[in-house]
Amino acid sequence: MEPLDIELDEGELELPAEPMHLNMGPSHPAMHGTVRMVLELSGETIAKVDVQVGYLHRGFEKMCERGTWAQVFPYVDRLNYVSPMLNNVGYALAVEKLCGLSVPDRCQWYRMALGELARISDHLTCDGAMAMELGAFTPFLWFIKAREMVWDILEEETGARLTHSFGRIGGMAEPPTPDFKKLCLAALPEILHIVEEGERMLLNNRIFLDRLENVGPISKADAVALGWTGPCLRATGVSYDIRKAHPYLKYDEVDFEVPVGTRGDTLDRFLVRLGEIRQSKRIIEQSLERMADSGPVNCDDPRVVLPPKSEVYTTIEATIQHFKLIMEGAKVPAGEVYSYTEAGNGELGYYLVSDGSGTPYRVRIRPPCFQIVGGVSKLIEGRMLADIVPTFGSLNMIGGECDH
Amino acid sequence: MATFKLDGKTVPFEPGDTIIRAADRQGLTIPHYCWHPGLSSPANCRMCLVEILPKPGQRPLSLDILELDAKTGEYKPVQKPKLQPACYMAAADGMEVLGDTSEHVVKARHDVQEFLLLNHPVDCPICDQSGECTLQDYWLEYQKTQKRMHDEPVHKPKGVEFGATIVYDGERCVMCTRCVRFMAEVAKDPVLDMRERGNLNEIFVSPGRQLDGHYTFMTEHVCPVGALTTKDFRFKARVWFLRTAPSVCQGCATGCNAHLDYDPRYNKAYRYRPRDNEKVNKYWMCDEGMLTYREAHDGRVLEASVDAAARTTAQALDEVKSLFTGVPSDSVGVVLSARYSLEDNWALRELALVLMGTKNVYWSGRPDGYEDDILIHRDKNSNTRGVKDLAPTAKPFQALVDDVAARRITHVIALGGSAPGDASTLRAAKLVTIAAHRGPMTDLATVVLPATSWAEHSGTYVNAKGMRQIADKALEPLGASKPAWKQVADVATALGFEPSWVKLKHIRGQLIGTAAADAHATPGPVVGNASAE
Amino acid sequence: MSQLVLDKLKERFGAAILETHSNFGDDTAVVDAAQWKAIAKFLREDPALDFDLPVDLCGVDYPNRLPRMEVVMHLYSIARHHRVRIKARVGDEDMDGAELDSVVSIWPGFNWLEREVFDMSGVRFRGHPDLRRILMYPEFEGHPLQRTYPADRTQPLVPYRTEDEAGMPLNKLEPFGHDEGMPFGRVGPHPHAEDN
Amino acid sequence: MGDMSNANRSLTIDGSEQGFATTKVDALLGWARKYSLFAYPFITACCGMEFMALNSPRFDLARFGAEAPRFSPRQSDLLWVVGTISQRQGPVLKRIYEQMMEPKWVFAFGTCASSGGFYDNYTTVPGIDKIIPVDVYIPGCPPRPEAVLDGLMLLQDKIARGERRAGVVKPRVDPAEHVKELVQLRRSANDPSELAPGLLAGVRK
Repeated sequence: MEPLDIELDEGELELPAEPMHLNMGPSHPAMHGTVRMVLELSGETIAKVDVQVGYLHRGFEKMCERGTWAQVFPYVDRLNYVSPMLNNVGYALAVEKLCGLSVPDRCQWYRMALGELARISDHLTCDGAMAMELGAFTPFLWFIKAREMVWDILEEETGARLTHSFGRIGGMAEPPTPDFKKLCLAALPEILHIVEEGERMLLNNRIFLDRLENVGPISKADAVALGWTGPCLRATGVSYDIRKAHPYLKYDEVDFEVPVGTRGDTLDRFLVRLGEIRQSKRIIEQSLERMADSGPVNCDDPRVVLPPKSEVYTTIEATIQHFKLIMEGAKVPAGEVYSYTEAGNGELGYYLVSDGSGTPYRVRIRPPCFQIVGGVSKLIEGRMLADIVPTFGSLNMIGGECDH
Repeated sequence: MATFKLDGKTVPFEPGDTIIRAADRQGLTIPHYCWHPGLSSPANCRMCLVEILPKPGQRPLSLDILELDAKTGEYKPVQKPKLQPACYMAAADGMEVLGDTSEHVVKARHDVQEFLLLNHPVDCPICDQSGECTLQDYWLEYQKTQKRMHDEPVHKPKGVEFGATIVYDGERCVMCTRCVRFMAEVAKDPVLDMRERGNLNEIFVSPGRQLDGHYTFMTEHVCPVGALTTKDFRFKARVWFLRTAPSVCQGCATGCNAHLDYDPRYNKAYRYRPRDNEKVNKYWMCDEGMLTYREAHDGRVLEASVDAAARTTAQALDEVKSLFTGVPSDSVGVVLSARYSLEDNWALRELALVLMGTKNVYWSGRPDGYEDDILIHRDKNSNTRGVKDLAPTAKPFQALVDDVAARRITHVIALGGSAPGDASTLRAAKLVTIAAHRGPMTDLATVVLPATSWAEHSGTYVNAKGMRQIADKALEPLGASKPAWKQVADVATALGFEPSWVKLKHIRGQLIGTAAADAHATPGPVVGNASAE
Repeated sequence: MSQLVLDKLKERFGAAILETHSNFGDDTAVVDAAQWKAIAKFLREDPALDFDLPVDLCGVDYPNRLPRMEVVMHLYSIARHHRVRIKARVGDEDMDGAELDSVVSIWPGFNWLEREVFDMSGVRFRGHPDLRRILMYPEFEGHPLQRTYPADRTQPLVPYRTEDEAGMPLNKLEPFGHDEGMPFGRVGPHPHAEDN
Repeated sequence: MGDMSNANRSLTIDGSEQGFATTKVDALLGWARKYSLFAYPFITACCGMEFMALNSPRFDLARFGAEAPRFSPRQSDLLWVVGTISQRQGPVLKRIYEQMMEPKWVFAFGTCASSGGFYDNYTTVPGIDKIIPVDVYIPGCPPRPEAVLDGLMLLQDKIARGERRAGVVKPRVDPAEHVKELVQLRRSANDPSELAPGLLAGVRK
């Protein structure tokens, strides 16, 4: 039947209304349980908004100061818990930069493949959840189904579905399993298929589009000045992707594009993520191609890499090495370093300060979505109440990361 | 002053210095097992080998060796410089010494370390030394390679009892002979020696003898590895859970500097380690002293009591009040203690002379005991000199006994549980004792107030040489105990006076300038909270 | 990557640039806290520098240094592809005088970050639009990322249930004891500083 | 109580054998309630990801009649506390729990909710049971969906039996049960007297 389309002037509908205060969250399905918005509404229009975060502040940075450098991995897992592997790799790279280590090629390809898998699951979750919050439940279920496929691979590799703690200083916990490549190559087309299905279903849906198009737009200049990075920035048309701008690992050796948007509105953010899923697929395929089937994964430096367990139990040298690394922790040379990688939400930075001991003196994380959420008020002020949900959903705010 | 160069750094030295000693004085450590600043140099661990460059125009001192060529698989003759042990080589002016910067030295250290670990058992998990073991540190610093000899290691006697205090493990031993030399050179009792040779080398006690005497713990202390362990500390704690406070031994008037190792999780002291102090105890402590850490827990007064019945501190203070109301001040005797810190004694003296205005000040302590000419002092009180400086007019304990017997003194406030002589006469007087440990004075007391031991609050002690030394706080106060100077303040308040000291720093401020306060003679940390290591 | 930034800073501000280094390729300048805003403005507006992306702002606490708190700012230029780290040291041992000029007017992105540094490290920013706590709740006292704040001192907003109410044991075994989990690689200043 | 040995039992309705009307009614109520749990997902952190997975086709919470989320506490009777609860979140959680109507049950989903996990610090509530009562603890960081389903079945069992004491999801196979075999493997010793006392203590009679 014909869609009902009545030309109405906003002015006619706008009734004079007393400003009304509305409190959204922290326990609100669209607020991811961790954000609180104190809104001042006039009618349905948002006159003023105060976004309050910190409901998931877990003292990450403080906790890092009491363990060894290696004991930080489980914590970074739980920062951006939608793509833990990217955090793992980012932190490992940061410490390695401080130690002046470089890991073997095989490990670099492995890290790329795992990282991109994590990115896929990140974007699937974000887009799926956003669709769900707009009432489209089916694509959410589909995307989660696809995510399960990714998680199956990661579980096969790391033993954990979600929080892997798989990165290590100077390598990875384990070498790739024999059929890692087979699994990925089998799963990726499936995942893409599901993504396309979901995409068709959503992007041909008038209601869905209406809720996204021209909702929560932001200009290039504003986005940059707010310190936005990642998909949200690229949706505005700024093609700043660390994988291209400052290639790390082997990203300069694979070819992939950086999908960018034009209007920087919610729809663009949605599309950029879907685009990146496709690019991640390309990257994974190339990395698998280039990754050797055998060879060392960990760099050969007894000061940071644990000895094989069998040796630990039988030879005194390995016992000593294990003891030193576990009880004292790997000694990281004194100094400070800022290392940055492209995580699911943008530039994930680690600013590490070492006093040369086995314990970090300071671990500062630069969570991409902290500043992104900082810009929310700019997006939604002056818009309708209902626009909050898609706008906020499209920012992929991750509590653990945003609130440290 | 004459100097030589070590890896390009200029090192001054005094005539007769070995390279390693001069470097050590400059804070440059050359790795070593057998060398110890307090002992002679046997140069038998070979860890401190260094390369000494020939003087200009001189032919280098070098050896012909055969080196395996990995490619051809054949040995080819090469020359390598003859390395010298830094612990034996006397420093000479203008000498050019290479340590870490010489590939030969690096290789030599690597190989020495590998040899030392050749037959070493996989003991770290059960070894008391692990965590402070030189083998572990040097492996990471100088070897870094895995085992190459996958063969049955040589087995040697384990768990040999050298005596009442020390257990020996031959497999862990690196034959540095530090223990042998310590017994011979410092303890003057050459009871240990080495037997067999090569792989079978082991330390043993002279037939018919045991490792005994007053300095057996030091053999464990000088042992760079886990070969010698004391029965006292064995399997009691893991060193990485221990924290350390700089302390002063309470065993006698020598006042040896020590590290008090304690576990903050259980608020328990585990051991003493000597704290190097050239002026007092050099690097050593005696067995009796090493064991005094136990007094932090043994025989303690942990709650207030009235007539030997437990009370809260508040009740006890009320009792004190009622005891002392209407008592003329000149029939009150105050007993300082040579076993307590200057601060505690100062507080009590203040109460006596200034607040109560009594002239009857006495001092007590433990009776004298064994002494030797190494460390052990006849006077078994840690602060006698301090108390005498603080209250020169204080009368000896016997005088108190007489005065009580003669009814000149009816009420006594005493610090410390111990008494130098028979104190039973004091039963005649009303005795209020502030003490950390049980003793005659607490048994006779009407009211006992619990005080903290030296381990639970920072205090100053003056040793026989008149040096002020601070024992830092390690443990949290046990039971209901408070620092004695606080208890004294409470007593003063209970008696209706206004004590002039509330915080430790008030008292410390007062102490400066008194005869006891020659801060410059103070070795070790002057500030209370100076952390050890 | 580019010594250029540091050179330009030095030539423009001279003595206000206290020290510089480029370890690990991170250009770093420690600047005079008084010049903080001026330098920020210069970095933003100089066409050759053009630092348009406010990356990060954080505080690093050195309790036994003076000044005590180090505020670290990371900047990036999307056009020029270069980064810089600017540091200023403020505050005495009691964090008195730990103040900086806010740079929110130059980069709105620093709005929340300055609030976070205030919240976590206790540095106050002059001229910040609204300097409130952001991660901790308003009732919270102290600044957790100062090293003198004990990691496990909680300030609950709701009173905990007692075991009698619950009728079951509630106290968990702590994952870390007082010092447990802290590797002995660093023998810290031992926990009891001289009391009173 | 509350361990899997109970949860494993086929879900008979207690009291139906004894034939007392009251027990019958209670049992009937419990039986009715346990299959129509309206959940309030109080989702804060990592565990939320697993909660999504739990609702997804593969693990399908709907099989237990517990899939319907109600984002109004007044309409829900099962509170899923999913993820770390910070001190700041505490009052919110308490308020929401108080707004729920009796009968109400609470899940502590994951280690953080159960005990604070390894966030033993200034900002984390060491276990929500410090604030509100808990019916079932589900350990895991995050717990696998299988464990959560175990917990759900445990809760259903508790509901059916009107049991309100807290239960913990334990491994289906309790390692303690296998101590004997393990030790025998290691020492080929058949009589338990040779076992170390600690191990013996672990063996359930």
